Amino acid sequence: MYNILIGGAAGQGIDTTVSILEKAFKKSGYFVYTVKDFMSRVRGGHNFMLIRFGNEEITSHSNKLDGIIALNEETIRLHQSKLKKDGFILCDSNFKGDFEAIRIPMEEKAKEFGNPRVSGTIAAGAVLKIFGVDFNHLENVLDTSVKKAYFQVNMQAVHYGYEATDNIYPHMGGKYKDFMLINGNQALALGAIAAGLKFYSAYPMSPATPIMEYLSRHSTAAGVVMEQAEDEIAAINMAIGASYAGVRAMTATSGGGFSLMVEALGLSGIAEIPVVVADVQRPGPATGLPTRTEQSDLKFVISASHGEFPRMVIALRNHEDAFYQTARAFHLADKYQIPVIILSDQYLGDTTSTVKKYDLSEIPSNAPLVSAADETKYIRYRITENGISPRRIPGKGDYFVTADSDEHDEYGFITESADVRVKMVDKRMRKLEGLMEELIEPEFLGDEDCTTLLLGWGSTYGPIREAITTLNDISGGKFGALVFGDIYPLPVKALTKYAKKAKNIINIEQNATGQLASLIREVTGIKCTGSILKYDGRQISGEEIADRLIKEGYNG
Amino acid sequence: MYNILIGGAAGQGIDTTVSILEKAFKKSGYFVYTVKDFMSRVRGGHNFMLIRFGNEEITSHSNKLDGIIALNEETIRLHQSKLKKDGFILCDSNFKGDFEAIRIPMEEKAKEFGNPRVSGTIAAGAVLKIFGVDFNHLENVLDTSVKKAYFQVNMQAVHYGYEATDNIYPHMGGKYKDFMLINGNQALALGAIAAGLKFYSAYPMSPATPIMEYLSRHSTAAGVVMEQAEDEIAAINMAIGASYAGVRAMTATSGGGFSLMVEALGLSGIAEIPVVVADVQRPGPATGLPTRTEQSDLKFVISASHGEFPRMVIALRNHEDAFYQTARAFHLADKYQIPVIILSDQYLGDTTSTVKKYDLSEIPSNAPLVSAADETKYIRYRITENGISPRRIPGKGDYFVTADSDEHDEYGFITESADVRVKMVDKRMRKLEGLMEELIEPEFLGDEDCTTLLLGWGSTYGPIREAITTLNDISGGKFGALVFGDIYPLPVKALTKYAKKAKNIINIEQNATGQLASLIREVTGIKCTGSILKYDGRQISGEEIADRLIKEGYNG
Amino acid sequence: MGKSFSTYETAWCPGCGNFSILRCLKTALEELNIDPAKVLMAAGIGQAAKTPQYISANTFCGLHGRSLPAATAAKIANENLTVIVNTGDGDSYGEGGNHFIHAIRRNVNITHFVHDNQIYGLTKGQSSPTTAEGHVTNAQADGNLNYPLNPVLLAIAAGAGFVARSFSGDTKHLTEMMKAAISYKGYALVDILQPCVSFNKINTFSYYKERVYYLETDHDYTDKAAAMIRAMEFGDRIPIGIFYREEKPDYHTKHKVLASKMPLVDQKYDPMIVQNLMNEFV
Amino acid sequence: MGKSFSTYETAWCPGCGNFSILRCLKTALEELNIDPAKVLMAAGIGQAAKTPQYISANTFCGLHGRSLPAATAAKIANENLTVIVNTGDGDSYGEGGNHFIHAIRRNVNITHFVHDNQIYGLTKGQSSPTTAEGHVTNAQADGNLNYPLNPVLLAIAAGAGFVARSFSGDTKHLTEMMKAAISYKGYALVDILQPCVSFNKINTFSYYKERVYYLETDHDYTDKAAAMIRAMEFGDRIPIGIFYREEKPDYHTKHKVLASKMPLVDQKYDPMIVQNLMNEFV
Ligand SMILES: Cc1ncc(C[n+]2csc(CCOP(=O)(O)OP(=O)(O)O)c2C)c(N)n1
Ligand SMILES: Cc1ncc(C[n+]2csc(CCOP(=O)(O)OP(=O)(O)O)c2C)c(N)n1
Ligand code: SF4
Ligand code: SF4
Ligand SMILES: [Mg+2]
Ligand SMILES: [Mg+2]
Repeated sequence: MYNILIGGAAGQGIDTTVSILEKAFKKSGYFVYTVKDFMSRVRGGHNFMLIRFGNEEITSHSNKLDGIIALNEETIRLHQSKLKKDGFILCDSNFKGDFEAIRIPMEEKAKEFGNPRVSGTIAAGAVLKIFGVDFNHLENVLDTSVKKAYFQVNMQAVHYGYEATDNIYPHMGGKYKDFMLINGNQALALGAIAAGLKFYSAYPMSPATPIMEYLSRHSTAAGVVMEQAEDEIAAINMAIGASYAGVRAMTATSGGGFSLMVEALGLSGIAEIPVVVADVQRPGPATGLPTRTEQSDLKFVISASHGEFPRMVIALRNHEDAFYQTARAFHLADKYQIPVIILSDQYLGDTTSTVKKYDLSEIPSNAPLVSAADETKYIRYRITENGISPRRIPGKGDYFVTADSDEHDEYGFITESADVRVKMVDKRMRKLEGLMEELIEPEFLGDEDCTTLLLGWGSTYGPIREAITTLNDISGGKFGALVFGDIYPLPVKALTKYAKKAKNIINIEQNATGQLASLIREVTGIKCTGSILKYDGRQISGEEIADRLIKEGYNG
Repeated sequence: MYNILIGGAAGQGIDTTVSILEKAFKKSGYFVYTVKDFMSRVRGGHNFMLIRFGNEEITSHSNKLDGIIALNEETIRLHQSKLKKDGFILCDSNFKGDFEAIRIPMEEKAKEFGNPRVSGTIAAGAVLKIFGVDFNHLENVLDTSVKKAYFQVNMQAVHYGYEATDNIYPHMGGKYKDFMLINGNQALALGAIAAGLKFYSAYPMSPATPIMEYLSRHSTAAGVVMEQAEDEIAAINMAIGASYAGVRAMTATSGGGFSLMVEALGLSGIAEIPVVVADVQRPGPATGLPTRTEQSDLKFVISASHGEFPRMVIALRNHEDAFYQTARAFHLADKYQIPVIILSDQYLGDTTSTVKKYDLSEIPSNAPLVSAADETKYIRYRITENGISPRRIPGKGDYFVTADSDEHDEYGFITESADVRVKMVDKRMRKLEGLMEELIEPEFLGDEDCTTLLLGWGSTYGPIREAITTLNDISGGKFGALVFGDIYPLPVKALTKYAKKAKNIINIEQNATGQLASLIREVTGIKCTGSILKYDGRQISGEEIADRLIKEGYNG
Repeated sequence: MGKSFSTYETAWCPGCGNFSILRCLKTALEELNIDPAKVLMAAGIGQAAKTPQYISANTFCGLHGRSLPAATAAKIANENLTVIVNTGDGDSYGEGGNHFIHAIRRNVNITHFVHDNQIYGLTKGQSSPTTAEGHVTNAQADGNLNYPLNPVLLAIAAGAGFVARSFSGDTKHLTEMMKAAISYKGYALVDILQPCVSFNKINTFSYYKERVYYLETDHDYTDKAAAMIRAMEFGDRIPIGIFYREEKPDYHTKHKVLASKMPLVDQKYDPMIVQNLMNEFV
Repeated sequence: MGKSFSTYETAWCPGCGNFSILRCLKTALEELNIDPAKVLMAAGIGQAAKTPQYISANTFCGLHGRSLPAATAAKIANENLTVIVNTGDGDSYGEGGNHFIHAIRRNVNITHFVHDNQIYGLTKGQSSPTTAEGHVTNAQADGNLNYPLNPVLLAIAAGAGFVARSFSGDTKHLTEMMKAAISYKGYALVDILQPCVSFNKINTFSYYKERVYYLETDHDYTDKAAAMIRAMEFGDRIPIGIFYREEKPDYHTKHKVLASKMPLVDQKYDPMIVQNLMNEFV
């Protein structure tokens, strides 16, 4: 497995360099995993990306570097310490400083080629050579990474970089050539399309914006209307309006925008209009750290909005979940006529991973679930045993579909009756019984006989998975982990089972207060015995988890 | 203790009848406790109020009636079953129906007096006679209950009603003549004024609107600017802006409006600007039941807003809390530079109770807490041991006050440093340590050696208190209760102590999911063994609690 | 004549202007021959916003202030629905003010009837964005300090293609305005002066009756400058009628997914879409 | 000359119009002789909204879209503060659209400088409420379908007493406009055309440069109708200058608690108030 860092200032075109590299690596057969560390600014500052690649599955970034590709001098200063003993630095010939490096006159050459912005492409060419990647797919790679008008000059640049360097690392082979290279936001958008998404409204907000941009670009192809709303309140009320009218609808945002959507969650709840809302988390509170990662909205979203109504919260663990669970979210929202909240985060959203092409036969449904016209008079909020009332689409027949944010009777008329009120609350709440039946238990990783049980949720899945492998290698099988995807209502079977056996229970979360741990205690009474909490806006890596647990003596 | 019901349609002037009666009762020495049951409409429908009065403290309404004052026939139909054996019905002579009643030609006489709307006043006169209340204070009572122009005709009406009836119940005497008669919303507004409130912004929303109306009426006298905002988002951002500029500021709303304020809570949290927000709860979700009561926003408000920051939540239990705890909320918000949320509800907000005049010497402070100018260069977010940074008012000297919703350094400049981020989160969170030290433990009611411990919070305090007395009378001291005022962070000392001894722990809440019980389990691991949950929009009474516990065999 | 829109018991005060608005609405829909099952009556929260409860049609009574986004999206989802929003001045211009401006920009083919009683009715009498300066209310004890909005002027300035004012007391005029607005292809606003007998003792039936007059028949409602100048008149005399009307493409006409094909709700999902999109990532 | 407003390192792109806006703002404040310690620079979130970070003054960088309510209330609390809001077109007219209209109605004496780059800069190039129809952006791949707002026209129609437009490329003009706006007693808007070199490749420096021209010296900015007619011109030619100016009482002048007394922040609490209020309940 190799691991390289590409760093520079915002506006220096790191994106393009990385795009060329990750695609070329993958086309050469490698599994590729790329993470982004960007500042909330358009120019200047310091940005970097890490590309990890090899011939086996990779689920976490790593901070041990085989190479640093420095588009500016600062990159070297900031990251040199992470370089492995044999690691290389690739930089421009005119960078000052006393360090060993592969120096190429990138800036000079780029100017010579007539476009100063291709110096990163020269670096890309050099890196391909260093890692022994051949040029078979280069045209295709450049085609999708740079604008048509700049194709030729980039081609020239890659070739120049390639020629200017020597091969260092052998190519290890790999079977991932025909897999996809996709980030969490794209996977989520694709999952929604696969579930028959027809209407998407959103207000731009990092790190969720790429979802709306992806859907806008593919609007016509996918038959999706993507409408940019004036604010997040409009975005979710639009989604609910469209869903009421019979199309699958969704909105996505980050925590700040979600805060503005809270009232409308309750509208979805009481009017029983399905809606899917994705919260791509970033560190809060308020504006916080706009381009960084955190998992601090869990307790917020599970109890967001005044009053009480059933809801479902699914945390996305990886690029498979991002697709399949998003699609499932639509199905569950429809089936139970409830809001379903998807929790993603900047780490998963921006991280590109190699993924097997998704299997569409796994998608539960791709159109709203509508009841057959078996009634003479349609009763929108009919009280039923499972709490689910027959749903119909307005304008499709000789009946009326009502929807009301006030408490209402079976017909959807406003009521103040104490009796009807209780019946309606109970009816809505009964839906949870069905929902509980189809919860997916957290995935268990590691050794069945573990003495230390790690608990996590969402995007720490990958890092935890890597850590478990490392830790069990060292300890001979003392570690296990449960990582939650379905998180609210909380599935408790696996948890109860493994918690009984474990001596240590440690929650690993990207937040300051241990939100999963407190949810678990609330629901099951189980108390974690230790915790690893990270809230500096940077994702924990598998190495970091393993290191900390070893340092704290859990492998003993 | 007596208990009467006055009922009629919206627009029939029940308010005036009740206002005359409760004031006259109190002036005669009685303790008075009046609750409101109103529909969300301006005319028609069915509204009623219950006045309970006597020569001892009353903390709950009761559904066992000594008398029904029916302004329309429906009132009798709906409430007759609650009448005690010896109870009376007072109604108009021309009401049809086969029931025993004191019939007075109120409508006819009112017309004769030249104002059909005074028929309720005739009824009031009759009731005063029935309960043997003399006319000593009548002028004063009418003066504050009806408009000047209608004073004479109402006087005439009262006298007519008084003469038309016979006395039934003896006057029991009482010492409450010089006490106040105040509702929860007014007490809250008064508490805010006593804490030095200078700026209040809000958007109308039942049942919180009376707070803004009270403050508007007394704006000039109290030196308070009351600004009606265009929406709840503006309301809270205004309050935060005013607070930043150095005046004590507040906003209030109900759950739906609170949902819109969620984002700004986090602004208060990260920018460390004190703000007090009151949520006068009503049944949700969404519009729900606008004029009814519920306690279903607890879990919502304790985790509302994305990200993590310290906050305090105080539930108001009665008309003393409404004043003193509101005033304390300002002090705590200022001291810790955090948002403090006050949870009230429609029951407490609209219920009028006899209360001793408040003691202003109990108010902790009435001006923003500002640091002395002991620094050469003012550092707004200085990292301190207790997490509290020195606060200053902008424009008052040669320094700058910064405020930022982005993560920032000690000076208030935007930062993306992982290190600074962690330091700032830790600094803010440290404030909780100080806060925990000054939490007020829940009030214990009943017998120290109780086997059954009731748990409640907020406005069920009064009903629980009455129930405990009844239950201990019956069982010989088997019952105790803890009723929480300070509820987040949760004070746990008393809870741990009493929960250890009790065989049964029963949470009593006005919601469907038992929110206090789950908060308790999350924080302490203590699990309630039973619960009484009511969520039909009507407040539970002391009788109801006692009846249910007896029926379920807890007195055994 | 189409099917009739039946009546339900209302919760309004006797004498309220809402009754005639409701009546005119039913007449307009019946005269336009619209099938009730193809009508979506949307609203926020308020007295005016109860209108959908009293008419036989599909209904969406959403959140206070948020009816326009929901109605807009419902129309995007199914253009075969006649989407009509009936709601209050507080709902439309206060809580919902941002959606008002942006619904205009979007120009989706929906109709917006604002029952403008210049007060918050349901919450019992606080100032609304159209309440006159100085008006004493329950929450403005010293009189309203804020300058009132002129919704007609604002809508024209924000770019609305159909902007009219009417009066609940002139049912013939109101019915005509409603028919014209519903027939307009794009976002259409009718601001309807509506007496609130319980909480607005200033802008009463006779207050309006004495002041309203018809815009002259030669008023050129295609001239935006003229429209704005006439819209500025609101005081001793209050013109009613169509102030501004402009033919311009609505949202559906311009939208690639919506323009040429069947209603969105009827467009079928094609799994090949996802296959193709996945290939882009290989 | 007053104290100077020092500079900090910025996070803007080289060539961005924000630089000259910042420079003009400092010049205006210095020329108006305002003490930096008595200035409150407020903003929402966005590139423009970073302005307060780069000027030595009191700062309040609040939530995206919510600067006006906070700034309004800060001014109510302390009228001795010169309160200036610098923020973006998305912040002011998109997320904050409702506060924009209602801040105008309130007419508190604050100044609102909108850096109008007709795009969302910080979030990397989506359409804003002022983005032209058809403009292709990252989130409007088929071109923006929504009709753009005309902020100058909208502000006048909503009742603003001071409405101007300027251009970041004309620093002399912009400084003058800023000084006039800050000096105006009431809510004042200057919509500032500002090239975003990174994300708006249409409304560039030269795009604006070629189009802007000064309103004629004989333009009567006290004539609202004339102002609105001139405001409608936005295309091949874009007038800049003061469109409308009207003297009318600001919020403080009209408010009983604020008008006659000292700033709210300096008014003392009197316990007798509460004693008296309690007596009303006895
Ligand atoms: C978020 C939210 N805020 C406030 C309210 C309370 N509320 C209900 S209706 C209303 C105002 C009604 O005024 P308007 O829209 O003019 O309608 P009217 O009753 O006058 O017809 C308000 C403030 C609410 N339901 N939701
Ligand atoms: C509630 C919320 N929604 C969205 C965002 C993301 N956001 C930050 S700035 C911005 C738009 C900036 O555009 P504009 O106001 O025009 O400022 P510019 O960057 O162009 O100067 C957005 C959408 C946010 N911070 N908060
Ligand atoms: S309160 Fe006013 S608007 Fe509401 S029904 Fe009564 S008269 Fe009509
Ligand atoms: S992105 Fe645009 S607005 Fe932002 S700093 Fe760069 S040029 Fe200026
Ligand atoms: Mg109204
Ligand atoms: Mg902008």
